[in-house]
Amino acid sequence: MTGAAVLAALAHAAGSFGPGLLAAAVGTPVAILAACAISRGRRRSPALMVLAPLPALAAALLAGFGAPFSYKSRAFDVTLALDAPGAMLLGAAALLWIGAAFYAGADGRGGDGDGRFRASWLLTLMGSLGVFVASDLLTFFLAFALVSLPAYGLIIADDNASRRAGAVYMAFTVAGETLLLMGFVLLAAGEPNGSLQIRDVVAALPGSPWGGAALALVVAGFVMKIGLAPLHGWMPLAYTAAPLPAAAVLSGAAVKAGVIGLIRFLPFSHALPAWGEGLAILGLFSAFYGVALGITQTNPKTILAYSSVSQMGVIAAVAGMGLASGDLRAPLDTAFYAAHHVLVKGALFLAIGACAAAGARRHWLAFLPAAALALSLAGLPFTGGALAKLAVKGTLGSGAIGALASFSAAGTTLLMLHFLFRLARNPSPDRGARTSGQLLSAWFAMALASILAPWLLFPLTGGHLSDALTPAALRESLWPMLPGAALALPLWRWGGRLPHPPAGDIVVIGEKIIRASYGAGAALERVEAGIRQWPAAAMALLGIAIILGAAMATGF
Amino acid sequence: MQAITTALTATMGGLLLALAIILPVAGVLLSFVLGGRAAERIALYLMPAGLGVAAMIALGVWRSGAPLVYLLGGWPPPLGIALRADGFSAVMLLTTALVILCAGLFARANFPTPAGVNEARAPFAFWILLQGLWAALNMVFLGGDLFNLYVALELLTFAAVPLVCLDGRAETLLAALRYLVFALFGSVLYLLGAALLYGAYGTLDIGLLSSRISASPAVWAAAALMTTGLLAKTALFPLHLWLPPAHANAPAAASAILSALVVKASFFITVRLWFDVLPSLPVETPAAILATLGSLAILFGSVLALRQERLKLLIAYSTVAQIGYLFLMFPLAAGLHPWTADAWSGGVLQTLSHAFAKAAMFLAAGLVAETLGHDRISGLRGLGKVMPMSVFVLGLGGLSLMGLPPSGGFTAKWLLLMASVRSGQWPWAIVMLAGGLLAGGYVYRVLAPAFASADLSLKAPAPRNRERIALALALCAILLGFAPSGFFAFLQIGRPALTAIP
Amino acid sequence: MNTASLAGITGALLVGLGLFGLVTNPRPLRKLLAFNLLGSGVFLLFGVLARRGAAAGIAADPVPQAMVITGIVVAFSATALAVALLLRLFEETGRSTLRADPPSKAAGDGSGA
Amino acid sequence: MTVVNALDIGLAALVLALAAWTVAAREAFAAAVGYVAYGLLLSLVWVRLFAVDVALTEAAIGSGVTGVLLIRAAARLRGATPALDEPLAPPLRFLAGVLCAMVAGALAATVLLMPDPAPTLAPQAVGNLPSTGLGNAVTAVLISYRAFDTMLEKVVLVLAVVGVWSLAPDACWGGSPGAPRPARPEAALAFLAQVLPPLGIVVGIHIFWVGADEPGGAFQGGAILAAMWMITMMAGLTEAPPVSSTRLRLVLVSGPAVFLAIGLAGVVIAGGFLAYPSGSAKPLILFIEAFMTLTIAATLPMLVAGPPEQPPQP
Amino acid sequence: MSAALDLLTIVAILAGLFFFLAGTVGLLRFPDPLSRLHALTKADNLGLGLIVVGLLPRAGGLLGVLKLVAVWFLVLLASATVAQLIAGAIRRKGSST
Repeated sequence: MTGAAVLAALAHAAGSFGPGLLAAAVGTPVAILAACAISRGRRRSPALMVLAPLPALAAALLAGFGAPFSYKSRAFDVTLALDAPGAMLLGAAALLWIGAAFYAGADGRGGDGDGRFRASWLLTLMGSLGVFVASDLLTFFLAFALVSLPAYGLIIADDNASRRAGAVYMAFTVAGETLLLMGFVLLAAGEPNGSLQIRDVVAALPGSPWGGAALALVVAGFVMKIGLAPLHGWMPLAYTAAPLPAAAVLSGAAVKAGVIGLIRFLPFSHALPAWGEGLAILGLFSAFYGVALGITQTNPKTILAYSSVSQMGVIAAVAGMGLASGDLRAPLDTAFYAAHHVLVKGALFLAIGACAAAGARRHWLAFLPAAALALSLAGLPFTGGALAKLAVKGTLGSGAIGALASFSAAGTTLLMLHFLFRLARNPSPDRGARTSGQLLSAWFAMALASILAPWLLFPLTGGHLSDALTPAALRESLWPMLPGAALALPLWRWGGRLPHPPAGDIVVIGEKIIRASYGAGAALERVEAGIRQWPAAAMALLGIAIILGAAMATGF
Repeated sequence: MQAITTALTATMGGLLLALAIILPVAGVLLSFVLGGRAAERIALYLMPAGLGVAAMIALGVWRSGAPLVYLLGGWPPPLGIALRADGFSAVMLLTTALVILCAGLFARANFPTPAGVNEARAPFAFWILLQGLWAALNMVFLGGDLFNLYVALELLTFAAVPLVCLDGRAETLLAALRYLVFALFGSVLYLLGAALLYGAYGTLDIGLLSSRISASPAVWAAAALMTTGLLAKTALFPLHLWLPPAHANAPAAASAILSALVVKASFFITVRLWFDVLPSLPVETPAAILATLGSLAILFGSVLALRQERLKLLIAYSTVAQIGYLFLMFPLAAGLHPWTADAWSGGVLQTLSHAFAKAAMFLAAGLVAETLGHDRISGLRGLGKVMPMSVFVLGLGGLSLMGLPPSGGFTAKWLLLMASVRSGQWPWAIVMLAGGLLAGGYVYRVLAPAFASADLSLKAPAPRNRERIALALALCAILLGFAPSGFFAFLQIGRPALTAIP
Repeated sequence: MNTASLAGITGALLVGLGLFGLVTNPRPLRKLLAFNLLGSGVFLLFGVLARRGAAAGIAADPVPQAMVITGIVVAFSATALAVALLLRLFEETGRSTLRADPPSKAAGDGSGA
Repeated sequence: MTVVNALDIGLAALVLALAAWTVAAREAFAAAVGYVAYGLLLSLVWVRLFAVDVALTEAAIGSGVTGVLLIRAAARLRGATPALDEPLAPPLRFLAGVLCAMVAGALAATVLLMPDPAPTLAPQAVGNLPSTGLGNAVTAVLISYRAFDTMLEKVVLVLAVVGVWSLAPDACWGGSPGAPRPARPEAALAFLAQVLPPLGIVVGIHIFWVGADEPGGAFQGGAILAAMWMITMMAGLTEAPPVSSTRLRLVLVSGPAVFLAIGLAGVVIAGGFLAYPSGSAKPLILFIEAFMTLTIAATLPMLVAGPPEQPPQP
Repeated sequence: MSAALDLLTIVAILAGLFFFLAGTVGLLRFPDPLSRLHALTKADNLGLGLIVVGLLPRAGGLLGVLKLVAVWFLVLLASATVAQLIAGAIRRKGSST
């Protein structure tokens, strides 16, 4: 009874405060950025960066546990709305941003003298929160650009590796934006009434003359964002290069822009088996590919990056299977799985710093929660990961794809054990990591949140917590882990003999192609130099006049 | 005939149109006589006044919902000359006034009359030419008579060319000479076309011509010649030989105006020609030819921008590319279809946002060159630390050039892409997208080293106040991305309306 | 063939000759001469059209005549500006050419302001 | 009739031959001289087209003053190194020829195919003459119907002067342009420069004055006055004034300035910019033309003289 | 009377044309610049004078006559000056080589 009363009160609060909170959620980061233009604001910036996601967290709680609400700006054509999947991801992302900002402050970043990091952080944050609440095409695209482009400033530092990572990241990002732009244009053009609401354009998608092209472009754009193999090349490079708090928010929160994109733009109300299964197969390929490449790496950050490639594959498979069967529950399930990944992956990146910072004697204090979280990703019973696997089980179905998806947990287990092994052995490569209470407490807080939050959120997906605790469920989540654990031993022993492809693997090929295209550029330059000679240009002038005249006279 | 003559009567507030031209002309004459410091003061006093006049014209157009018309000397066309301001004219006037004002404020530091002399060469010439340029631009945007537009174009050329070579270096003199001769080539072709139109129809008034025009050899030849002449002045590929050296070597304030406004003037007349004089003819093929040239411009301009080693040359080649986008509007906005209003708005918005973005970028690049003593891109490492605001301006401008939100460039691209999809003209969409990618490349080339943290030696302290001027222009380009729907309705004023949009 | 048609053909040929000179002659001064030739051809065509418009007791339409007068003055000013530029360029470099040097890549210094 | 026709054809052939010579001549100097002869013949063509106003302008400005400008430039450029200017390769020349021929052919065809009867504004221009008080329709177009064009074209002249002056070396600012004269003044030229100007000034003013009703006007009269000034400068009898001279600048802008002022006054007294009150139109127009004549007479020589070349005299 | 005047016109103009022709032939055929100049100025001035004389009866009034004479006078003045200048230039050039 009291639960119902609380819910009613929350729904009421959502109706009255929600819209304002949405605007505040998106506006706060930019307001803080403006405040940092003056020196007093700059001095407080680490604290302000921690506070920036709070309105978003509040909005997420209201919408998640209350009722959906929306906000429409009168001055600009901006509409924001928050529903359950959005709220789930928004809340998780906001939590991670808070924790990571706390960590970054402990790490001495984003302070008075670090304007680049601060501005990039706040803009990325704004986009990262914005994608979950944007409800029209243009706002979504704006938020998507914000979560993607300024992140460049979080990745780069002063070494060649990070510059390369930044360049590759930008290339992928701009290409993805381009695909997405064209996809959105097709979506908008296919909507007969001129509405730009995502809901309307997606509803019109199946009947649109450009539906297929639109879907393909949009999916391609989001797939680039979530880094599915073979479009994953930027991910290992960027996460390896970025400082830990940045890598945490990029891998945890920013990438989910692609996930929310899939959730929002796939027309789940229409079963599209070919599209859905295609996406699912791509996802599963990525799930195993990420593991295969991840176990060859030694840098914990790189391993986590490949784990993201793998995990995003599972998410894509879930979304794809949902689309294949026209499953309207798929968005929420996908969101839940993704929300779990937000917290865990973010926390694991922080763990790298925390372990390095903790002295050898108290190493276990930092390491044990990390181990729990890592195995949670593989679906260890009693962890949030198990809940996540449970949530998406129905959507994945029991066919070949479902089986393969379950089996991917074996790969995840192997990869995570490999990660823990390197984490235990390797001192952090992150120079900035220092012993500090604030740093450790940031890590503990994040770890705690990652473990607890899924249990709070799971009921929202319509599942019962007790379902996760039945022996059958426990067994089902445990068995795929066993082969993974079994494989970990030989990997431990003989892993050194594996080939060591460079981080980002096939991106090397892409870079070669780009370098080869410089030749084409030089050729164009020579042609242009010829055209710029007077006689050529003057004759071109006459030629254009003649062609234009002839075209008009013959009336083609 | 009778009906048309009555339609061409002056409207209320029409005198403002004349005033928009009279102000800078009077400024030129006064400055010429008083010279020296007075020229600067006159220019800087007139610019806000001119901005006010432009704003009042825009308000007038907005209030009446129809073009403003003024008959000079009270003589109605065809015998007399009419000035006319529609939505497009009004926004161009406003943009011109804003950019010129900013460029003027910016240039105060570059062109002061030194203490101790009555007058110095460069400031004297600069402030007079600046006002001449302004007068010519206003004439172009208001002119309703093709011969009057010819005079305006010549005035524009005469004001623009000496600005390029104010510093008197051989390099700039050569650039100016090439610019002048090619522009003259263009204007003589334009004049030839105008002569043919007069011979065939006995008038050069745009409004009268549009109702009289029919398919005839004279019209074909005239359209071809006038368009080509205007393309030469717009520097549409492959007629851009004069642009990169001229725009890259002029003083920063002049570069800003040349790239932002001067090339738009001849483009504006091209638009007038095809959308106001010739729309009753079948124009698909010529429009496709123009757009093809535009596509080539995007390709070549962007790739060449990618390969430049100097910042100002990179920005100048980016202008070559961005001019290409403008011409994609022709096949998309031709005729009366459900998508033409979008395409028109997109084309106009592209014109405006490029004007602001490019002016801002040239000003910022000028400051960088002044502060560092050079503008080699390879020497920009660490710029973000010493001149964060300039880098920010370059970034905002780049955002608009790439067509990323939030910016006028994005909205323009969105509208043009929508139009190309809905009209089934796919190639232009692909060109626009590819152009955006390439633009991303050359913007990255500038910004990436700027973000690096290296120590730069400065020749002069970074001038914050002047950086703010550039920032204001860049913010205008961004703000255009938030243009409300009423703004697009405003752009349609004076355009034939599609009554029933299916 | 009447005078107007003859003058029309003459004007068209003058335009052709002027264009040819403008396109092919490498010397800037010769380009200017060709430009003036081209211009006078255009003006002549204007005059032909004026002559064809003889009416109301006058032998040629006055409006194009006025335009030509304006045009001649403008063309003269253009020539004067171009000649001044050319002479200054000659003083600076000792050569008179319009050849497109590649937009100097090395000369990055002092390009500001 | 056939004799006249034959003469026309001969004239056209001569004009074209001179034009071809101008394009083809090897020496720039010779080409410039050819251009002057060409311009004079062309003004005969204009007479044949019954456009005497244009013929006068073409002879005075198109051929005369432009000719002086070009010949002077050619003389100065004689020392230019021709090494870099290799002529166009023959195939390209041929291509250019074909393109130019296509344009010329299309133009000729277009002009010959123009509609008959030709549209004309002559009746309107003549019909409105009484309200301007003028007799010469061309002057009426220039100063009344299309006054705006004419005023702005004067501004073009001012800008051209600014442009030319802006090419001065900094040290010479405020000084005088190099006078367009040869190194050694010639006695014969000095004699001409003493005899001719009194006559020329009378003729120039006459042409300006009759321009209201007969062929002539500010452009043509001003050009003749300009020629007189140029001759005296060439002969070394007068110096070009320094560019800092306020009097010179006042003269240079007086035409457009008076035009603009009277145009603005028209807003109050005649209900529109550049409108003249009926009744007093003719005196106002003559007033404007007088200043325009003065401006042209000063502007053309200053444009020919080029930028200041001597440092200002203390 | 009028027939006589017409005859005078025809004869004078024809004679004038002859001198022009002679001058032109001289310009084209004479070997050196000075003699070319000589042929041109002498013959052309005389030719123009004859043409002016031929046109006098048709001038239609004293003002017309005066204008024609003024034209001849101006041309004489100009060609005399120009011939001087050219000859001077030729001499300087000749002496310098």
